[in-house]
Amino acid sequence: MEAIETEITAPVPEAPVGDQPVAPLGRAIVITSGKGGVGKTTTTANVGAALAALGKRVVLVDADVGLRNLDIVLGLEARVKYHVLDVIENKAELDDALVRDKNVDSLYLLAAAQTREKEDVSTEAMIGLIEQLRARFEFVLIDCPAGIETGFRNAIAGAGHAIVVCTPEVSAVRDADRVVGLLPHDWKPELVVNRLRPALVRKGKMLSVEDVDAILRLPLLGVIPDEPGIIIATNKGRPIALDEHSPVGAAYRQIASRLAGNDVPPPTVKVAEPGFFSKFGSLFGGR
Amino acid sequence: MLDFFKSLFKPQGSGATAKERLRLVLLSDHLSLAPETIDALKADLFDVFSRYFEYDASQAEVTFDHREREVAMLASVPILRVRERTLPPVALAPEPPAPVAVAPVAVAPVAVAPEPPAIAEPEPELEPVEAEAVEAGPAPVAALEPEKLPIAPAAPRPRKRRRKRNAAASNGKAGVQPGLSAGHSAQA
Amino acid sequence: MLRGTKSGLEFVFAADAGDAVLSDLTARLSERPDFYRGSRATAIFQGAPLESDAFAGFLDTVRAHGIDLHGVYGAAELGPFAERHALAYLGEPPRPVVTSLGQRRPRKVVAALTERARSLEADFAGAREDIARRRARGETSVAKPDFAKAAAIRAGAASAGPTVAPPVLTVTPGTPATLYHRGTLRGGQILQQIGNIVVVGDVNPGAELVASGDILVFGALRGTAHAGAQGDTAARVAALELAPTQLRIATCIAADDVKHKAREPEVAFIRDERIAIAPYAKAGLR
Amino acid sequence: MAGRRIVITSGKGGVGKTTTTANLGAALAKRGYKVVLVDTDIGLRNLDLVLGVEKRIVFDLVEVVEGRCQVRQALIRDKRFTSLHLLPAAQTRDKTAVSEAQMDALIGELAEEADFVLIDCPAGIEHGFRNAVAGAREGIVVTTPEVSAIRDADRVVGKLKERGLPHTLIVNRIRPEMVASGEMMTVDDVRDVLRTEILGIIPDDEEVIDTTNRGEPLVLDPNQRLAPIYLKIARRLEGEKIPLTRLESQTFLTKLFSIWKAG
Repeated sequence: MEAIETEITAPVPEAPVGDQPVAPLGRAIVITSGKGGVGKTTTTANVGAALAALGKRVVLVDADVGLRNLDIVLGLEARVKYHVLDVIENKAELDDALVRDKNVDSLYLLAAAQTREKEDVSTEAMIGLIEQLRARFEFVLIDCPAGIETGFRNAIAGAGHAIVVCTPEVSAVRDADRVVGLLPHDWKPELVVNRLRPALVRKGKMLSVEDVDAILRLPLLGVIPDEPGIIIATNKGRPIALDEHSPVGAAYRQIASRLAGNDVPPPTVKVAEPGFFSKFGSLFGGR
Repeated sequence: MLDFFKSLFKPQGSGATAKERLRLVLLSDHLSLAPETIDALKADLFDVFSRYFEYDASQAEVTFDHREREVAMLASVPILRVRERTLPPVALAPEPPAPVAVAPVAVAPVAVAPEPPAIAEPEPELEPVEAEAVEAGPAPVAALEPEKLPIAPAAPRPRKRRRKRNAAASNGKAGVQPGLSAGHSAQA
Repeated sequence: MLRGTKSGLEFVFAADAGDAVLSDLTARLSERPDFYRGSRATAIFQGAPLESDAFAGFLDTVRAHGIDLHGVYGAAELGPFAERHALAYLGEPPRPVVTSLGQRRPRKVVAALTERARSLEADFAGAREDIARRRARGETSVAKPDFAKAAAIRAGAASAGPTVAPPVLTVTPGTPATLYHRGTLRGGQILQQIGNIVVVGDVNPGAELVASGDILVFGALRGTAHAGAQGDTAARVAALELAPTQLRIATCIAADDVKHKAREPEVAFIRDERIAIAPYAKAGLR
Repeated sequence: MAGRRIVITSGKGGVGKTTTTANLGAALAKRGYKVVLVDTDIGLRNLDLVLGVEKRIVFDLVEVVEGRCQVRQALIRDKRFTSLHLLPAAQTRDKTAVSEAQMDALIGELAEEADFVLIDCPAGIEHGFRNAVAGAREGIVVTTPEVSAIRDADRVVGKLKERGLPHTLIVNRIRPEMVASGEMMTVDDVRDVLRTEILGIIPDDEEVIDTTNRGEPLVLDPNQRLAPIYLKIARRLEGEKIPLTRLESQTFLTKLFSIWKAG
């Protein structure tokens, strides 16, 4: 066996004991999109890391049963001992399943089960789990699976607020629109436009933020530029939000502070020229 | 020659780290041991650790490492305090130590199906892994012949140990006062 | 000219039609070999019948396509011509029902559908035929709104706390009321109503409005609208920005291919068996 | 002889499944085969958009399965490739509207009169995935050289193996310059990790976004950089042995050149 390193670190947080004033319940936010591969998991990991860097106690819940990825984006894949289903099926305590981030102290991960099916999780169990987490963390970010099936419904069941991630691309906007239609009516979902490439927008080859907003009509929470740095960060398993001089990191930190309640100026979009919209007439009206 | 020449020029970018991490993650996914069994193995290891010393569970890591010809399992466990007297060893005998003895079990629809696991393909690099992996593993687990290895343990392990762990855990893990940063050492 | 109507396909031969018309029609049929299989058709001669044997050849190709050409409309002396070709002589051609729009005919009344749209018309003839046949059997072309299921969803939704919005929003049947909906209709949502539908907000692509009466969208109609879903050809669809993925009134279907980025509200209605789109202000359709 | 029934799947969404299905289908049609594309992503319909036929949909897959119309009335023929047909998904229904048995029967019926039936599979491994795979007899797994995409692709390869379906791999959106600088995994890395034979390598190209927005498969436009690549993949699918063009070697030389220039 490898030599056991000796290292003194702060232990896992304990549930607040009865007599302490019960902290206000944390906010449960689901990060969703409909279409896969638009950056939901990356956004969950980075907004979570940025919030934790502001000193908030944050837990990230990976609801993508069978397609677990949040652990690899955070670089914690080796530390996952128990997963969501273990906790739900009482095979493990919540404390044992919570994995603490290796870069930021107050950031924890609750990983998804890799060899189970989404239908194994019941909606009530998911709601119960999220309530338990809201009692112990200020922010509970739920990484929602792609599609609109059981996995999607379970992911949004426990949440009270939604962030819709969308890339400026026709089918992504349509799927996002479909998902917003399925969210409970009283929610006010916020939009994050991911992987914007201003050069392409100027050339009229990519939809502008205005084009996306014309269809989705959601309050804009943030705009993330498309940088190769993201691929490198995922390869290394280190959230780019922790990288001071990366423009993408700055965009995520801006979103986090906006969520934490400090009023940050609305996202400025560098592209001023006429969007793709006007050139091609109504977006879906045909050529 | 080109490969050697090429490797000179390709610096160790994040691509290589990504491949490495992926190989390990997929390995633990693929190893004919079902992840539940690996997790159970990890949990047992941490139980054994906790009988000898208190450790910081959230920082503890168990990984698999590809050596040239075999796979090694590495545990890196930050110790908080060594116990004065070790807790009585848990009588292992009554528990069926290895799932091998269990009758043929209806295979759970786990990624690795009854047909020979992915590793069985004639991949030279991985072939020996199958045979020696378990022996080389540090844990004194009974030798598990690959074919007889059921995909998932039949019954969840009896919860008996859990209580001892909690007992050990409760005094080991002091509640984190808000604002306590990681650097600051919390002497239990 | 080939036309699809409630009663089936109609081959219309204008007075001055020569043999060229026959070869054109044969070509149109061969483009979609088995699309019209199993549909009934009639021939209408507005002028003198075509005596040439080319007509016999045309009849063969029609039968080859599995189209049952059962009768001929035309002037009196068509009788012997019909027998020679073993067709039933059905008398005077049916007078197309044209609702008069009153004197103030708007100059550019109709944004004429382009050639591609017209070809769509022929494409959908088979579909119209199918709808007509099903209506004859008493089924409605649109699945009757499943009120029980919608009520169950709404009941279920109320009890289970924050859950997904019911995909189908419907109103109690019976009185042909108008369903009023405020807010944007997202992709995948569908409004079905016996009566009219008024939406204040956009209808995004992928959303569907189906009404037995009129449809009015106080916003951009980008999704699919089907007015007069139970055969009411007087139904109309109007919107501030009419750019539907697809427009249906009664059994007529049209896709808006016309690149007219109209800066004004428009209305779509049926004029001689076809969907016409006109600026709302000038259409005089109040 | 009934046509080949191939599911195009990936596990992770957004890796280029639908674009690959559309362009591979167009390439096969261009080579004279009768091709039917089936969009099984019920509720999240996109294949019609990529082909630019979203306006001509009268009936959809669910209505065919429910017997409310015949298959031929729901099939939309592409105006540019007369032998390319699309069976669109339903937009206002969900994935439970169709069962695996119904899907298998439907794909079987389509395969009677077509050389290739390409099934565009939804993301994820839930009900939608099981439906799409139920109708298939072969699989093509699309992935990008990115960590979570490969991990999901690995899960899907496992599921295809469970069902005994022969499968190959398409690595999409390779960025040669990032591979050269070691910041992105090479194609060989991906093949080693997934241990699956490679059917094709598609470099990243910003034109793709433009063609999807305009609804014109890029195989249509000869001076599109990716057009010959899709045609080559189509020929490999037909069984021709064509060596994979090594992207890195080409960039390795440019790298050598850049060092010499910079040095």
